[in-house]
Amino acid sequence: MKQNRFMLVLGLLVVASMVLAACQPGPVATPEVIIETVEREAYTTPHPILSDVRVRQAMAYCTNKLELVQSVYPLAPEAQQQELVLNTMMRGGHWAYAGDENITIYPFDPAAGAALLDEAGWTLAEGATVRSNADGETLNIKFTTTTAAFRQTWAAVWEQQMEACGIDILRLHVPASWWFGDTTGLARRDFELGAFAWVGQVDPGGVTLYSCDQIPSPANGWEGQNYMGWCNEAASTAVKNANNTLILQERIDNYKILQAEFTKDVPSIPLFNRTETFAAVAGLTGFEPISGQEYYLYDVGKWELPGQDTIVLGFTQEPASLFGLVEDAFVAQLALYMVLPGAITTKNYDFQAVYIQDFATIENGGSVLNEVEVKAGDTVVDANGDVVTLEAGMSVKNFAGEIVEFTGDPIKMQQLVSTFKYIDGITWEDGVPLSSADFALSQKIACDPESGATSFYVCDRTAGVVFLTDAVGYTHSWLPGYTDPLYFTPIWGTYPAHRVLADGRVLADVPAVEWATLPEISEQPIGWGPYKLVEWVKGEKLVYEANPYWVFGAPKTPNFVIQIITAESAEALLLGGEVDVLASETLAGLSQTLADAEAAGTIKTWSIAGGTWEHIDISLFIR
Amino acid sequence: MADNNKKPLLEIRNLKTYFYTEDGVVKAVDGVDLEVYPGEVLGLVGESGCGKSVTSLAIMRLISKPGKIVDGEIIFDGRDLVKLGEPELMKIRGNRISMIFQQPQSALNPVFRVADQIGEVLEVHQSLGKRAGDARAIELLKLVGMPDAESRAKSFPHELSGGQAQRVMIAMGLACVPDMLIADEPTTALDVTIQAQILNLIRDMREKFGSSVILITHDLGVIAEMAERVAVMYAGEIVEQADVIPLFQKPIHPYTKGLIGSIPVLGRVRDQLDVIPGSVPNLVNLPPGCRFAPRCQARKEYNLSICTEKRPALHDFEPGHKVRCWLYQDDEQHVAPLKAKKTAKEKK
Amino acid sequence: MNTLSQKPERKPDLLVIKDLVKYFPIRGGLFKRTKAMVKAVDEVSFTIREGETLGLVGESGCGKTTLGRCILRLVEPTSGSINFMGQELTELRPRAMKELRREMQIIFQDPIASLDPRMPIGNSVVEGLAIQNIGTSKERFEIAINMLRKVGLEDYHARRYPHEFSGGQRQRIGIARALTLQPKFLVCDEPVSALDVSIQSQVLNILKELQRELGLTYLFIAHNLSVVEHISDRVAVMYLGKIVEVTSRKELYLNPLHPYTKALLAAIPIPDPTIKRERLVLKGDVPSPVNPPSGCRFHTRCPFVFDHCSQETPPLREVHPDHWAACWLVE
Amino acid sequence: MVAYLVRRVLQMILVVFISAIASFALLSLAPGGPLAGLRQTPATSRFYISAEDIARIRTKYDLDLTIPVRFTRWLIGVPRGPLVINGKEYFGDLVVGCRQPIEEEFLNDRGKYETRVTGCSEIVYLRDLTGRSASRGILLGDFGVSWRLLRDRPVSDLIVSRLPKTLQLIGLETLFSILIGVPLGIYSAVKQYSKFDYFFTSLAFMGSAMPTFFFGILMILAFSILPRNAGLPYLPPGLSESVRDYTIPLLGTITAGSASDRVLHLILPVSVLTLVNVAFWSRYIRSSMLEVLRQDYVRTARAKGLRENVVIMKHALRNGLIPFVTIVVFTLPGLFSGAIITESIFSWPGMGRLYLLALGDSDYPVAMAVFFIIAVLTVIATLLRDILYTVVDPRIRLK
Amino acid sequence: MSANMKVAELTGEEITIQERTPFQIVMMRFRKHRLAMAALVVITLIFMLTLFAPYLANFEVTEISVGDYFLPFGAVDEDTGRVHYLGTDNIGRDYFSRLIFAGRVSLTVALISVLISETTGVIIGAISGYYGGALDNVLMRFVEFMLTIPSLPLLLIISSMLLANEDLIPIPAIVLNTFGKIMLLNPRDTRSAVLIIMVLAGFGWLGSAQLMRGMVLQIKQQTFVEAARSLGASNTWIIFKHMIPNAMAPIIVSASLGLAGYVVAEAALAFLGFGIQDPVPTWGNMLSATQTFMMDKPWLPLVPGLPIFICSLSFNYIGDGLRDALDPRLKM
Repeated sequence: MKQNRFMLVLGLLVVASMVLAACQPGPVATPEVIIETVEREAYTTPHPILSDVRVRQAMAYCTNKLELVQSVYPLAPEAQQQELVLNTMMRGGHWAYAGDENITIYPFDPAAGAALLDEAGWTLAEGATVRSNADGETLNIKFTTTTAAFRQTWAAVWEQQMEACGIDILRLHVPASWWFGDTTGLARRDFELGAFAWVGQVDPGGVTLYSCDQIPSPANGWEGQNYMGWCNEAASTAVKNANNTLILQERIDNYKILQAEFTKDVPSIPLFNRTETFAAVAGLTGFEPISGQEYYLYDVGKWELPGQDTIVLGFTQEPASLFGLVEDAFVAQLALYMVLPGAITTKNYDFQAVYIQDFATIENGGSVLNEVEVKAGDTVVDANGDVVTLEAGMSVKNFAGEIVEFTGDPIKMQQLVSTFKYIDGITWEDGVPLSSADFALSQKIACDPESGATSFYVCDRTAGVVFLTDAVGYTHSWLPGYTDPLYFTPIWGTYPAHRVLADGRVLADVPAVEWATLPEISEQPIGWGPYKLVEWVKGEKLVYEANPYWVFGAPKTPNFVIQIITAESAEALLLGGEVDVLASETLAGLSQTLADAEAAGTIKTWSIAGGTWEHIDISLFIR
Repeated sequence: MADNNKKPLLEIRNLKTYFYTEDGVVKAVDGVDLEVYPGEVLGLVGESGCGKSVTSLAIMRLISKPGKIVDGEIIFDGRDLVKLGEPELMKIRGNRISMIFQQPQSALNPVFRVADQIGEVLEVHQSLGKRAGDARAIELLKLVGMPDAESRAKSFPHELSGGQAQRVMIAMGLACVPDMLIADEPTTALDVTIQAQILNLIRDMREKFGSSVILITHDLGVIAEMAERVAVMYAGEIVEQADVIPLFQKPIHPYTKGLIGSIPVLGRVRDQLDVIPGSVPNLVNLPPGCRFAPRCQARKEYNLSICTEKRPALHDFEPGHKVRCWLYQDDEQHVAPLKAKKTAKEKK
Repeated sequence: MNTLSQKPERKPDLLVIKDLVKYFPIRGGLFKRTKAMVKAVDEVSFTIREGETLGLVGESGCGKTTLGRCILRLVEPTSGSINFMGQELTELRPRAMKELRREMQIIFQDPIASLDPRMPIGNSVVEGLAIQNIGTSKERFEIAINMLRKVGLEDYHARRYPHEFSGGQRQRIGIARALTLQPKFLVCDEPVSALDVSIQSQVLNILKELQRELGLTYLFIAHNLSVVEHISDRVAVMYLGKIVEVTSRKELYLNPLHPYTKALLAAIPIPDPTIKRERLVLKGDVPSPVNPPSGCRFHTRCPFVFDHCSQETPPLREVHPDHWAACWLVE
Repeated sequence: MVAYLVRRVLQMILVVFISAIASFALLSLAPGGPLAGLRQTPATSRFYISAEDIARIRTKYDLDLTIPVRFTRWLIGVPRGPLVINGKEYFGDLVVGCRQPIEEEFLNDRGKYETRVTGCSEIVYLRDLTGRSASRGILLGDFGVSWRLLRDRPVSDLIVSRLPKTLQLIGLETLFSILIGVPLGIYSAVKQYSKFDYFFTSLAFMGSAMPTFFFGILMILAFSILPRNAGLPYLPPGLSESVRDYTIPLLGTITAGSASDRVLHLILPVSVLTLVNVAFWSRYIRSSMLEVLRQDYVRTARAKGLRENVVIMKHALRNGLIPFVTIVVFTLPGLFSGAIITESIFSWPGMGRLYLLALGDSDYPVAMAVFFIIAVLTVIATLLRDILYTVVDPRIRLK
Repeated sequence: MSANMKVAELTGEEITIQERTPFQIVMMRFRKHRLAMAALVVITLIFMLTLFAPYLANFEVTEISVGDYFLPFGAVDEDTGRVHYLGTDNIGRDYFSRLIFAGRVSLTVALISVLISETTGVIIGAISGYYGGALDNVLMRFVEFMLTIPSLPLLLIISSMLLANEDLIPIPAIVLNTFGKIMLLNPRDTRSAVLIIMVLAGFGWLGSAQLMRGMVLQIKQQTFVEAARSLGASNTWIIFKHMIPNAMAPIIVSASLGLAGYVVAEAALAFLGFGIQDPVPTWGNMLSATQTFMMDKPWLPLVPGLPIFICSLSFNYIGDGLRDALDPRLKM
């Protein structure tokens, strides 16, 4: 009896508290006990240790990057190890690399580091292993990174390198879900030293990483990726300019300024490029991973394995959806690439047209910079790169390329217009030829706020799109004042506008809000690439078959399977013959097992320098 | 009462059953000689740990690890049970010798119905089918005075009272009309009024079936009422054996005397009870000589040293009255103080 | 031989029990409501006089143990009054009860279970003193040693653990423990029924001797009528939660009034093969105390039952001086 | 009995409810979610995540609502909008969340700066929920949509895709470990302290002491990679079936997806799990049999003249299995939850891996669904156990 | 007969059972369990190794010999002449030194977790079982509820939460310092170990609480408890003087089995990436860090795997031996 009454009361209490809580306007609730309100702005108070550039430079000197590379890629040839080391945010051979003479290079030089630390007041007392300053504070700094084995490895080595210089590193390995969380870790700048990797892009970009207005803070709603809090006016301007012009030399010059400032200030220590390791069974031909080309499937139509009519590619992560607008995970892009390949490739960091007739460059006339007159109330992109409704007092870039203040009088601005024409003969896997309507549908969905798309950056900067009737393609007009460094590459994808769904509707008529959950989009997309997706057994595999209508003829291997595996079993499955190809998203690096197997002739491996680069960000302000 | 000319049904000679424990060898039964004649009730009396239950289990050959029959023979109906193999034993157990235990409720398997458990015996020994077994089980239950036998046959042991469960055990024991029934403390766990019922039942059944009964108990009252012949056990051996009336009227072993003197008897109020000082010896480290010697008052009285040196043998004090005591037995250097008296008396 | 029970003057009452009731609820149903009651002790009244031994006899499940526990408030009685030395026990607060516990103690049936196996027996014996905060630890230990000697154990035994003792010795330790607090009144709950016959007499003798020496009062609970007869001055017979007869032991043996008492007396095997008695063997089992029979609770097994028995409960009446019985047959 | 069952079911509902609260609260506190990592994609000229984008995603996944509101929407699918009675709206302006919180900095008592939400620039009112998609509630079997693993599509799809494989693996493992463990347990109980007993007790201990992950990898090496390299018959190192035909020496060509293919793939993971769990079952049966063999009724059975194996297999085993039967039902939640580590090692597409992925990827609707179902199954198993007790043990009646 | 027998005369020869304290008996029985004795010897050895780690290790835990990756057993450091008894790991750290220091952490984690969880379990179980009623109901329903939750997934969630957010549970510096001293770690590095202890113990106490409650319910039936009450003992007195000492036997057994469980649990958490993180070496994270080398350098995962296995096995054997030695059914 007692027990039941108690249980009843307990239950009622729980319900009551939930009802009460539900009625409470949660987020508006007053904060809890506050000892002291802010007297100095957080994020603007310099870090007592790290705001001193000498300390940062010393750390750079004390870092033996080659050793770090060796610790994680012990099997790579020395030349490649050397090549992986980064001095700035760009690898040596990049077109935007400023050149050794234009940046400050910090070779491994503990003596130089020690000298700088001494100078900064951090001296090594007799017999001590950790430096301290005049106030008796010791030089210990928190270093945060993920729990990934890869980072645990080099972090351990780096910790020891710092120790040798008398810097005490408190290493914290935290779960990625926290470190990369939306309101935790990096996003809230909750670190002193923090390591992670930026995924390299074909274009250096960098505005959100290095400009002053991209420092996340409560004030700006945590926008931006400048987690260091690095604000160097010259660098900030340079990186914006570099991304606001189509003239290559101008870009190179601006990036030079950025890199010079970056290496001088050391807000972040670039360490090394990651390698991308691929392994495949020995007999596989046509598979040729190349630097710069993210999509190693670019030539999948040419892959061939003697004696087998199926090629199996192992993925450790399963695509979450094949609807590219909501899912941007690399595996999903790869799985989709099989049926809807990119129009271009970027082998060796260069652009090659595949499914388009030509790049829409200004030089070949594919793109033009039109002169347009804008007036107050027009939507343009201002000098900062933001979409604005023009009002007096705003600064914009005029047609001549000068930044001027808009006075209210109409002004002439540049408008970029590009035309993309696809090659003839592209046919959907059901035999219907690709048409401009397919691009129109793609553009419509991508810009529909209901579609679930993550970013509307392009849509917001689009003035208008005209779909061609004489050819398959479209003409895209950007907002006045907007320049896209990659303007010459296609913008919109394709969706089979003609496709009839299981419920009898035509795809073009389906409202955008339904797309994310539409099986014909998220799970069974049709395409015009080398393969068509036949079946997706969830949790196990994606089964592809050769697309007979592929514009380049039939692919060499009739069947293709993407097998979902676990990282723990990946190598065993390759050696056990269950999968044929493992790619960089699965292999952290070349292992002895793989090297041995390669020596034994059963498999073949590739290790190429990837675009993803490891670095240590230094928080310049205390939190 | 025992007719010595009759051939005994069961004859135990020098039975030794030891338990090999981590504390040492427990000599639970150490040289027991006993015979049971057809149709008689033999009472086996003694305090806990004296080896009476082990003796009964040894007869059934149910001594399990770490116990072992190390010596002696148990001749039942001309065959030595100690030497028999398991298949032959199985034909004897439950069929020719059956046993009932002290805790009737825990001796019945809790998950089988009463009738099935009785029927099982018949199934094994008389190849009775399930239905015939059930019918016979009900019959047997009626025979042992189980109220409402038909429905009780279908119940589970936990649904029975202690007395009813013991009736079931008896029915099970008698199912194959055994030559011998061993009742190991059959009433100890029961209330007095129920005990009276069960004792009556055993007596009735013995008359009906003519089986011999070995009644094991520590209660001298039960022995006096039930047994025809009595064997008194102490520390693994039999110290005195006689017909029931001589044993109670004229006990001769100091232990038996003490035992009888120490129990309060209804209607005979005494201010103090007799006491046997000390307690039962540890069966691992038995005293040399007579096992009762350390507690024996008579030993002190007569100042006998042999008692602590040499083990006395079980010998006839009178025909049919055996005792194991130096008071009544001579040895080369020792003259039994009481034996002389007796013979002297007799001569008169 | 017996001098105690024949003293003419009636001693003052030490313990007066009136209408003592103890029901144990049985819960069941959706809300675990009390569905039935186990009527373990049902309106029991009796008195124990100073220095005497009252024997309480009955079969298992008749409530005699519960009654003993109720008196010590080891079990909270449901209702009724327990008057001990003029104090109403049922109304005492815990602190006062703790004080009073020095005056009344209990000896248990199972000597093994009643001693903490992880405690040297010396500690077990002084535990009462320690709990009651009497004396220094040294004094306590001395008292304990004295007690152990009194029950026939040696000083050095105090360091040993219960498993090193035989059953009789353990029971003596139990007695020593109960006596360290120097109580006036002792509930002996079947103190000898778990013991071997030869040991039983040792313990019974000790109990008697201690009573004589310390002037103790006993409530001696047992199922063995001969033991009860031996030790008691007066005997109460219990059946299914009710007392059916109370009288002096002599009277009880010579002139039992209640049919149940008669049956009990008859059922006891006499260790004398020459005596052949007329047996009064009761039929059937003791009914369940959950739903005791109506009227006289014994009527289901009574050989002399008549209609009235099942209709009305016979009261416990003083049939002869100092001889109480609850039966419709005795008028 | 009926009253008992009703009471138990009421208790179960309460337990399930509390466990729902617990799992929801726990996972709401856990870091990560659909937004995690978004800011880790470096902004490019064509892809940029703005605060507005974040807010939109928060709205899409109900993250802008207060936790109690999210909880009730997850549990029973309400509130879906203001209360409408006779066409009139009630509680329309009840605050249920915040789309754009205002954050401020405070110095806390540990001398650290802390960001706290101090206000809201865009409050979500109850009426704003109208038209927003919501699940029917987990209590009605709608587990909502996945955040990451199967973005925007039903969690139930994911579970349905993994469940059969886990049932296969765990079902077989349970079956085998019981089939092997029980006789072993009986035998070692009967032959207590024999060489056999020592041997199997040791083996059982080793089985339970061996970490699965370690054991699994050893097995792959020993039965798959090494024999395959040596040209001997081998077992597939992982996956639940091959995608194409393969040849194993002596066995010949195995057709992908055929029954023999599936069986071959099952052998290694099932063996690993079986070896570990045989230990558990045999130990369990051994101790329960030892307990039973001590009982008086076993002696009675022997005294009846029954053959020793009848005594063991009928009288002892029937009682020895009572605790066993009741613990067997607790494999029920296991059938659903799978084996996290073994599934990882053998690339087995089962529930355990799904759960691990869901946690690793912060796909909390999936994690919560799995968690919730396991809790419900455990509660059901508890009830089943109690009912089974009455079936196998006549002494027990439910009250 | 001699009715005036004096009770005091009855003594002398009476103590026939050998004088042994319960502890001696347990030890005597335990010694008979040969495997348990062997396990005890092995465990003692391992404990000694870890206890004297600072003297035995010829390298520091974090000391990296650059380039000396995957050195074989017994390799000699060229510069200093020190021997890598078990070679080096993938970044050139001495494997033997790491192993024994890791053992120190792993065993401390297991021991402390057991200590905390058993103490909590004993107290809660004793209170619950002794007082019964509504309190018991609430506590046991809670325990049962917690046990319905699959523990590994929950461990994963909680450890991921705790490891990430330092402020979620602030740990007093004194705790960190003490544990740091035990494990020979920098106090601040100790945090992850302390958190894992909390997580493990947070779930571990449930079983021992149930066990303890069962024991208490059983002991409550024993008359010596009633005897104590009749002497006027308070509840606290009874719980601490009678209940807990008498219930210790199975608790000790469960603790030793628990040790085995915690050693493996710590490793499993590490394997799944939610355990104690790298600057702190544990067998679990050494194993998880090197399990990728299983195929080509099997000794790397084997070396930390083996002590996990051996410890788990030994604790199991010791538990088994203790169970036999403490079995109340065997006569005391």
